[in-house]
Amino acid sequence: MVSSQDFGEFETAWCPGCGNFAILEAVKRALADSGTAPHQALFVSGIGQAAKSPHCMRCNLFNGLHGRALPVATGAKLAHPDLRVVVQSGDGCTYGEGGNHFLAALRRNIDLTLLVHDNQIYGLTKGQASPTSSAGHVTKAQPRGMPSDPFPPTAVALTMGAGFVARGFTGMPDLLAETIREAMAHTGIALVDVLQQCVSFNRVNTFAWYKQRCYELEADYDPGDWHAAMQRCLEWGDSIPVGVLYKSEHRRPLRSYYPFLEKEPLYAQKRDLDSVERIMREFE
Amino acid sequence: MVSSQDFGEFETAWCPGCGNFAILEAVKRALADSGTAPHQALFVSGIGQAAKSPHCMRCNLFNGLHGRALPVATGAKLAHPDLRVVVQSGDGCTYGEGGNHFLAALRRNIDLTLLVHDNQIYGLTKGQASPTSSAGHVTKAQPRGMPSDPFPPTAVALTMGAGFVARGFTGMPDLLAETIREAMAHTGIALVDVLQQCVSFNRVNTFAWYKQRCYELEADYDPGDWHAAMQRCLEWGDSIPVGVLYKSEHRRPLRSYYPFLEKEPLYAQKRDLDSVERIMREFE
Amino acid sequence: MSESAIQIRIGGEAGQGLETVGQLLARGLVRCGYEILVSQNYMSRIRGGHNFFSVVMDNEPVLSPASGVDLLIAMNGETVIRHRGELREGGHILADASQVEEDAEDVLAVPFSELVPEKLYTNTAALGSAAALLQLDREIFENLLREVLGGKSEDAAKKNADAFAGGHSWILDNSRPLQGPPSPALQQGERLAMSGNQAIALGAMAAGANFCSFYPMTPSTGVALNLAAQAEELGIVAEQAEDEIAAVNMAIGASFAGARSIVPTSGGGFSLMAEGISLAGMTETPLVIVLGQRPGPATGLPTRTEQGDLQLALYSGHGEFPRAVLTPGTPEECFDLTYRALDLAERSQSPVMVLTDQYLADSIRAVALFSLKDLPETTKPGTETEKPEEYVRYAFDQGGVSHRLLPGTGTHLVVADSDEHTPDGHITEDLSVRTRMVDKRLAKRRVLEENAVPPEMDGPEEPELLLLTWGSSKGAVLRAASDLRKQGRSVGTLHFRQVCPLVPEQFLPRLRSAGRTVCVEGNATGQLARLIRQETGFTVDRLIHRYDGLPMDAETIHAQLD
Amino acid sequence: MSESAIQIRIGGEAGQGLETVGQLLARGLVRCGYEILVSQNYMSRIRGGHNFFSVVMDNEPVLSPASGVDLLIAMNGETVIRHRGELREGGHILADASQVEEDAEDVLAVPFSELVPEKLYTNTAALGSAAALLQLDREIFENLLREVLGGKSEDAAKKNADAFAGGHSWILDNSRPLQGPPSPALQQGERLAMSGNQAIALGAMAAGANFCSFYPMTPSTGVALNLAAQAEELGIVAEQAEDEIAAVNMAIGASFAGARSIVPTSGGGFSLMAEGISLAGMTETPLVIVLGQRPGPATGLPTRTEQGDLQLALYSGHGEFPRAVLTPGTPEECFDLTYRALDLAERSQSPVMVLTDQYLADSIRAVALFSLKDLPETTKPGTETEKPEEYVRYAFDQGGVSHRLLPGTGTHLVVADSDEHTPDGHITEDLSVRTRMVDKRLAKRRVLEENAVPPEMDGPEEPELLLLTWGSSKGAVLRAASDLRKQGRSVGTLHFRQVCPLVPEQFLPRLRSAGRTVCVEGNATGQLARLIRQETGFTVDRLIHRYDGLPMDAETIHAQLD
Ligand SMILES: Cc1ncc(C[n+]2csc(CCOP(=O)(O)OP(=O)(O)O)c2C)c(N)n1
Ligand SMILES: Cc1ncc(C[n+]2csc(CCOP(=O)(O)OP(=O)(O)O)c2C)c(N)n1
Ligand code: SF4
Ligand code: SF4
Ligand SMILES: [Mg+2]
Ligand SMILES: [Mg+2]
Repeated sequence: MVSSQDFGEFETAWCPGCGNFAILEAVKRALADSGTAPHQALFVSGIGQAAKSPHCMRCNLFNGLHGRALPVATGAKLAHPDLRVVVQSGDGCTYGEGGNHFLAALRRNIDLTLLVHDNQIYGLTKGQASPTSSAGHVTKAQPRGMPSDPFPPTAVALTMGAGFVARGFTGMPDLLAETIREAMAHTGIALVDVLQQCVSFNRVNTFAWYKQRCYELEADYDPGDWHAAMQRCLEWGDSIPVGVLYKSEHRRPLRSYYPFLEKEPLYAQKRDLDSVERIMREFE
Repeated sequence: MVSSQDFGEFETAWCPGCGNFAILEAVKRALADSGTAPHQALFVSGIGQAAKSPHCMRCNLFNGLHGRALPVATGAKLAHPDLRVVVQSGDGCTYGEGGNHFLAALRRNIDLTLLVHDNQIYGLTKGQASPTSSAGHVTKAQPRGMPSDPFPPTAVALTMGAGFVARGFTGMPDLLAETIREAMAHTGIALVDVLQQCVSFNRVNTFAWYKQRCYELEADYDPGDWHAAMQRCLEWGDSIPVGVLYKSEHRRPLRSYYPFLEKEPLYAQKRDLDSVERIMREFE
Repeated sequence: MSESAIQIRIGGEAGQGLETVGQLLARGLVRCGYEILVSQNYMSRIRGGHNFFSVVMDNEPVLSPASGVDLLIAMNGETVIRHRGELREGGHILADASQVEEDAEDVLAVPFSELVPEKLYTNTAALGSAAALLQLDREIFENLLREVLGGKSEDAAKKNADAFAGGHSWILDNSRPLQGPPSPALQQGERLAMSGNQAIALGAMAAGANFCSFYPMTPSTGVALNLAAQAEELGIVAEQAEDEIAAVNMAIGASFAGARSIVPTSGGGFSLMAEGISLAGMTETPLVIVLGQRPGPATGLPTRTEQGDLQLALYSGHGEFPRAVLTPGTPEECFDLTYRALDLAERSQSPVMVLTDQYLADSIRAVALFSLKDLPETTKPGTETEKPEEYVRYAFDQGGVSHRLLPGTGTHLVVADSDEHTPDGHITEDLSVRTRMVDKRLAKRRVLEENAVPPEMDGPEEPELLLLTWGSSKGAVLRAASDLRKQGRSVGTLHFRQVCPLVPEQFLPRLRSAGRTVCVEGNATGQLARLIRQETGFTVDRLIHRYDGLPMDAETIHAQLD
Repeated sequence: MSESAIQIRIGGEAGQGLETVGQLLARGLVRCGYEILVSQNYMSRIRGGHNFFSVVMDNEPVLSPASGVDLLIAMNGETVIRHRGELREGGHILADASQVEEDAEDVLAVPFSELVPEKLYTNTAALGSAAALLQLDREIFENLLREVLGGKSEDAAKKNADAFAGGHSWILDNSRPLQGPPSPALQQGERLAMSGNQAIALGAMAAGANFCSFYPMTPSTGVALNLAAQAEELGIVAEQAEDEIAAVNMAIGASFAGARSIVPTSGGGFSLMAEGISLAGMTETPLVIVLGQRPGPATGLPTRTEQGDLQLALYSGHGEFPRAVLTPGTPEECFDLTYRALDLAERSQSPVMVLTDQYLADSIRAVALFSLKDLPETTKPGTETEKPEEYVRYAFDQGGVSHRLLPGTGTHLVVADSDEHTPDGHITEDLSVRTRMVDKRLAKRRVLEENAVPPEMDGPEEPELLLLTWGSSKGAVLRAASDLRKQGRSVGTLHFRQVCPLVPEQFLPRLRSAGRTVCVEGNATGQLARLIRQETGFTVDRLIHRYDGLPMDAETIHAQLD
């Protein structure tokens, strides 16, 4: 039995009151609930406040570049499919710098959990707009207010054919832990976009702002209905649905394209010089 | 009066029978029909067969890097808003290497026409799968068939809030010219994804394959209905709707964030040393 | 730095308003007539941790960061613990009584909580106490407070004034002023308190930069924010890009269409711009990139300093094309060289890099007002031609730099291409054209050489010891040289404000005339020293370096020289 | 190249199956016992344009491309027009009668349309004619045709055989064989006809590479396609990435998790990988990148050749960290050095670059069968440790190269970080740890130096003239040196197979002992010459270079030497 404590307690570098604390706890619980021991998990993160999360727990970790967590995770998962791979990073990292990898990972349907700490702001660099910042949001970098509409992560994931699309909120910690657990159990890519307060730089989308608007999806909500899911993904403003918005296992994960991966991970496969010899002789 | 001939006739480097020829003609007609003279248009392209198009007509041209046409065009349009800016490149260039810029340009709602020659393949590099290649498509780079579902450009554009989303087909040249003309007339970003045969490398989605499936949107189709548009964007397989799928001018184009651009383009604005002096003295 | 110079250190957690105190103290000191060097030392976090400002005040220019603290302003207990050891003989600790327990003779435990209307104003009260201890002109600070913090609301202005007064009075009532702070320097005309980043932004504005595309990255974000703040007044498009690749390509597009572009970034972002730099080289589009260095590789130490990206700036981007790399060492040089970079990029139709680093970008010094009226005119692209039909963008017959017209400003057509191209800009595979185009592009190196800023020399003609350096290590070198001269040694200095292209005649005689040459750099591998050998064959005798994330200082030079 | 060597040129449009003829001719010649050099010259287009293959056949190794044509196989009229001028005394033109009008004495106008069952088979018929003209063993070609083109269908096999026979007989009936083709070389055991790209892929397979992430880019796509073709049999993940940034980061992730990764690209893609290279440096993750150079900057000339990215490979990526850059000059070296690169990357836990160029990547030569059994074992990461709780990824006490364990292979935890980190891999801002970590990473340079491949020397000990070079210019240099020696001159050569790290003891004495040194490079600025001066202070006397998109050849060297 794995317990939440197995993942340890560490000092963090976050502001008191930051939403990252709640997400960190939820992740540990989800790991424990799914029976994943620290050494069985590989976390891959980018750069930002969110991306520091896995440093605050016991796990295998590759903390890479800003925006580039997904390709690193893709490589690692293909090399070693037994690892439970979780990508954890911020909204700026994932949807901004990393936007192209977000699209590609969804298409690839690589088998991993993508956890986005969505505080609708660039936290670590002190408060510029992120792709999910609301239109009109004023920052030092956008002194006349953000001119564009926000990037809609769940709707785009759905449009791209993702098989698991969910939204979390740090103010609903039990639901969050359960959603993450479910995401980990999904085969293929699973997106959990977590609404998270940034107490230092996002004075628009505060904890209270989210609290007022977030509601849990009804018990009879059917996450298998794509069109209903699209409706909920686009629902934003006065009310924001939270939970598993869409779920389906109709798509093959990328791994099935490489049948030999079913046998053993790449590091364990023996170099086959006889085959190389045969291939070489094709050039005779 | 501008006529199609004003844009000249040039030698091309394309294979006989390539769909690029039809697109080139349609573009010239659309320019002429919209009264745009060669020196009033700026074409920005990336790298690929499609990206060579503007070399084959008289216009201002910045032929940039693979995948990076949109940011170049964004900079140019902001600097010189009077230019009619058209971005022309391939599916690989725009949705593959350039995926992040595609998302960002849609969000920015920069005022330009985005013309994608979508042959569902990497032509210039000899036939690897592109993001829009169908699942199962066998190439030398994907010898066991493309493992992912294709990228759905029009559906993603719609999800991202684009105000003009259209599909064209080289086998419907009049409709194509008219669609491009309409796209140019739109304020904000306008996507025209043009289905185009690649006679050398795409043996799956041939001209006949498209011809069999493409149909023109009904005369009474309402391009103002987002949900209906989504339905049509996702319609793919036995029948493929062609024409303006969605149209709405509800979003402000980016330019409105920079009110001084309404006065004059950047090159014409005078350096204001009095203001600089005042700003300097803020540091006293 | 004179004997009477004083170092003040203000420490506390991120989020305690240290930056405000630091900036106000800096500006106040400058207004009082002092020379200053204010350097920031912060962790990569928003709250908590341990950050500090170091403020050296003196009556002569402060060249190098220095060790030793005379007045430690501790906003929390940790500051006392961490910095007590650095306190010099006769130094004082000014601490918040509610935060520190210590009760030593040198500790002034000020009951800030009793002196301020709200906790938020503790930093202003600390400023008041410091001003009193240092015997600074009270009125100057009161005015400054009003100007800077008064804008928000009447209420805030009043509370700040009260807090300042509270802190000030408490010192007057309970302590004696600090022994021997330097007396203000003689009046030297109007001055500014300015950091490297601010000076870069100002230099860009003065040169008419009107397009700044950027992706936030420490330590360069400030350049973009300074420009964004003035966007409306000056007509500057300051656009946050989706990534650095977009930032550089946007700037190229804008430049092509007539904007004057500048792109601030740091090492990681600069790495991503490599292909774009090559594009600017091939299309001959003016491009200025400000590379604010920080310790690498990869994410490294995001909020610290290093001079580790010189070679990156010299060679990034594939293929061969000319470029310039400017390396300012002070805020004044940041202003001048940024101004120059924007002109040079247009003049040579090439990419130009301005290299700073976190230390230079963030540290504030007193600088004389820039004389904007006396700035030379800058080069401009053309908008018209007599024979528009005959215009070709990359004409061969103009000595490398072809006439650059903007698109859409007449009936001429402008065609630029990232492929190898004919003079009219169209893609070609004619291999004889290829050779001529390569030669044409490389010929622009002459323009760059003619405009090269020579290294700055100081000291005797034929020094026994020559210290050479580049960029932000300048001050430390000047200081170390001056120290050594006081000891009677014959020491010269050579500061490279531009490292590419290098023009050997500008410095090789000096290198050769020196008894011993020592290169001082803030990196591990000695990148300037290698470059000099590559370009001239001259081997520098020794390397003095530092790569722990802190700026080069005179003490490090002395320690490694021995 | 001997006196009797013959140059065959096959020209036509893209899309006419030139590549097939070229490849078959190459393999057939090798099977017949000849030495060959087959180089490709193609435009950046799929149909039309003008492409050609040059095939030198000889009875001794063919080192350099050469001018002059003995047999021109013209698949279209343009080929005759373009290449007629290169025809040597006694040369012949073999042309498709339906495509050429010319009726000169030296033109053999073969009525291919009458000889082939379908137009598609014209290229096979041309091959038949060529084989007859060159008096090549017919059976060898018939077998080859069956092996290569027979797989598709019975029908196709038959039609190819018929076309070959048609072309062959026509020559026997209507012409005499060519004057003096070289006789086959003495048997040297089994041999392969192999290009640089193929040799790289084979070397990678032999070294157990099992992860190749790539984004297509000429001239390196072939490396990935060769690996993808064997993916199932060898268990290789060959994943086409969304862009080059993804490609390099995927490879790093895969490597971290235990794969052996290789990433092929060209200059533009390599530029985009700069930040990833820095990440490999910081996280100490093995990474091999194959950089197939083509003329830049930017898109440049996509299908031509150049050696212009040496400095890019040396310095790309921000911050300071060790790396190796290998520069093979022949297919054999491509195989050996790729094998070595994959081992070295793991052994040094660093990025290793293999530089080729379009010429080397695409040109086919006869090489002896590689003895796979004799290859040295390669270094492997660990999977287990006795005390999993105590494992730290970046331990200081192991001389730079810390023990690398894979994640998920035991209960130990592996933490890798792009920020500066403590030995256990966690982010730190402790500046004394910083210094130690920089030292630890840079200490790996020793491992790289110990494993450095020395430059290959040839010729007298103290030559009057020393030609030095790197990468694909090797053959041209060897050939030029041999020509000069025949003229009685004392000429030595020095070929750098590795340019980073350079170990001066390996070559400086030779440079110093030469009368005159000339560096031969396929670029405009002399990048190796500059590097040598940077690393040793030694100034090369002269530069011979070429940057028109074509490979270096002996004739260019002779012309520039005079
Ligand atoms: C290539 C690159 N560009 C920029 C940065 C600077 N940077 C670090 S974190 C960050 C934004 C973080 O925002 P987000 O991903 O939303 O994370 P948060 O801090 O809000 O959790 C940026 C721009 C970087 N480290 N690397
Ligand atoms: C950075 C970079 N990566 C890769 C390439 C090679 N490349 C040139 S065109 C192309 C694909 C073109 O496909 P697409 O955009 O669909 O255009 P098409 O040729 O099909 O019209 C690629 C991968 C490049 N030029 N630059
Ligand atoms: S800045 Fe915002 S996101 Fe970062 S730690 Fe503080 S509250 Fe959290
Ligand atoms: S390869 Fe395909 S896309 Fe390219 S020119 Fe030929 S048909 Fe057109
Ligand atoms: Mg964020
Ligand atoms: Mg395409």
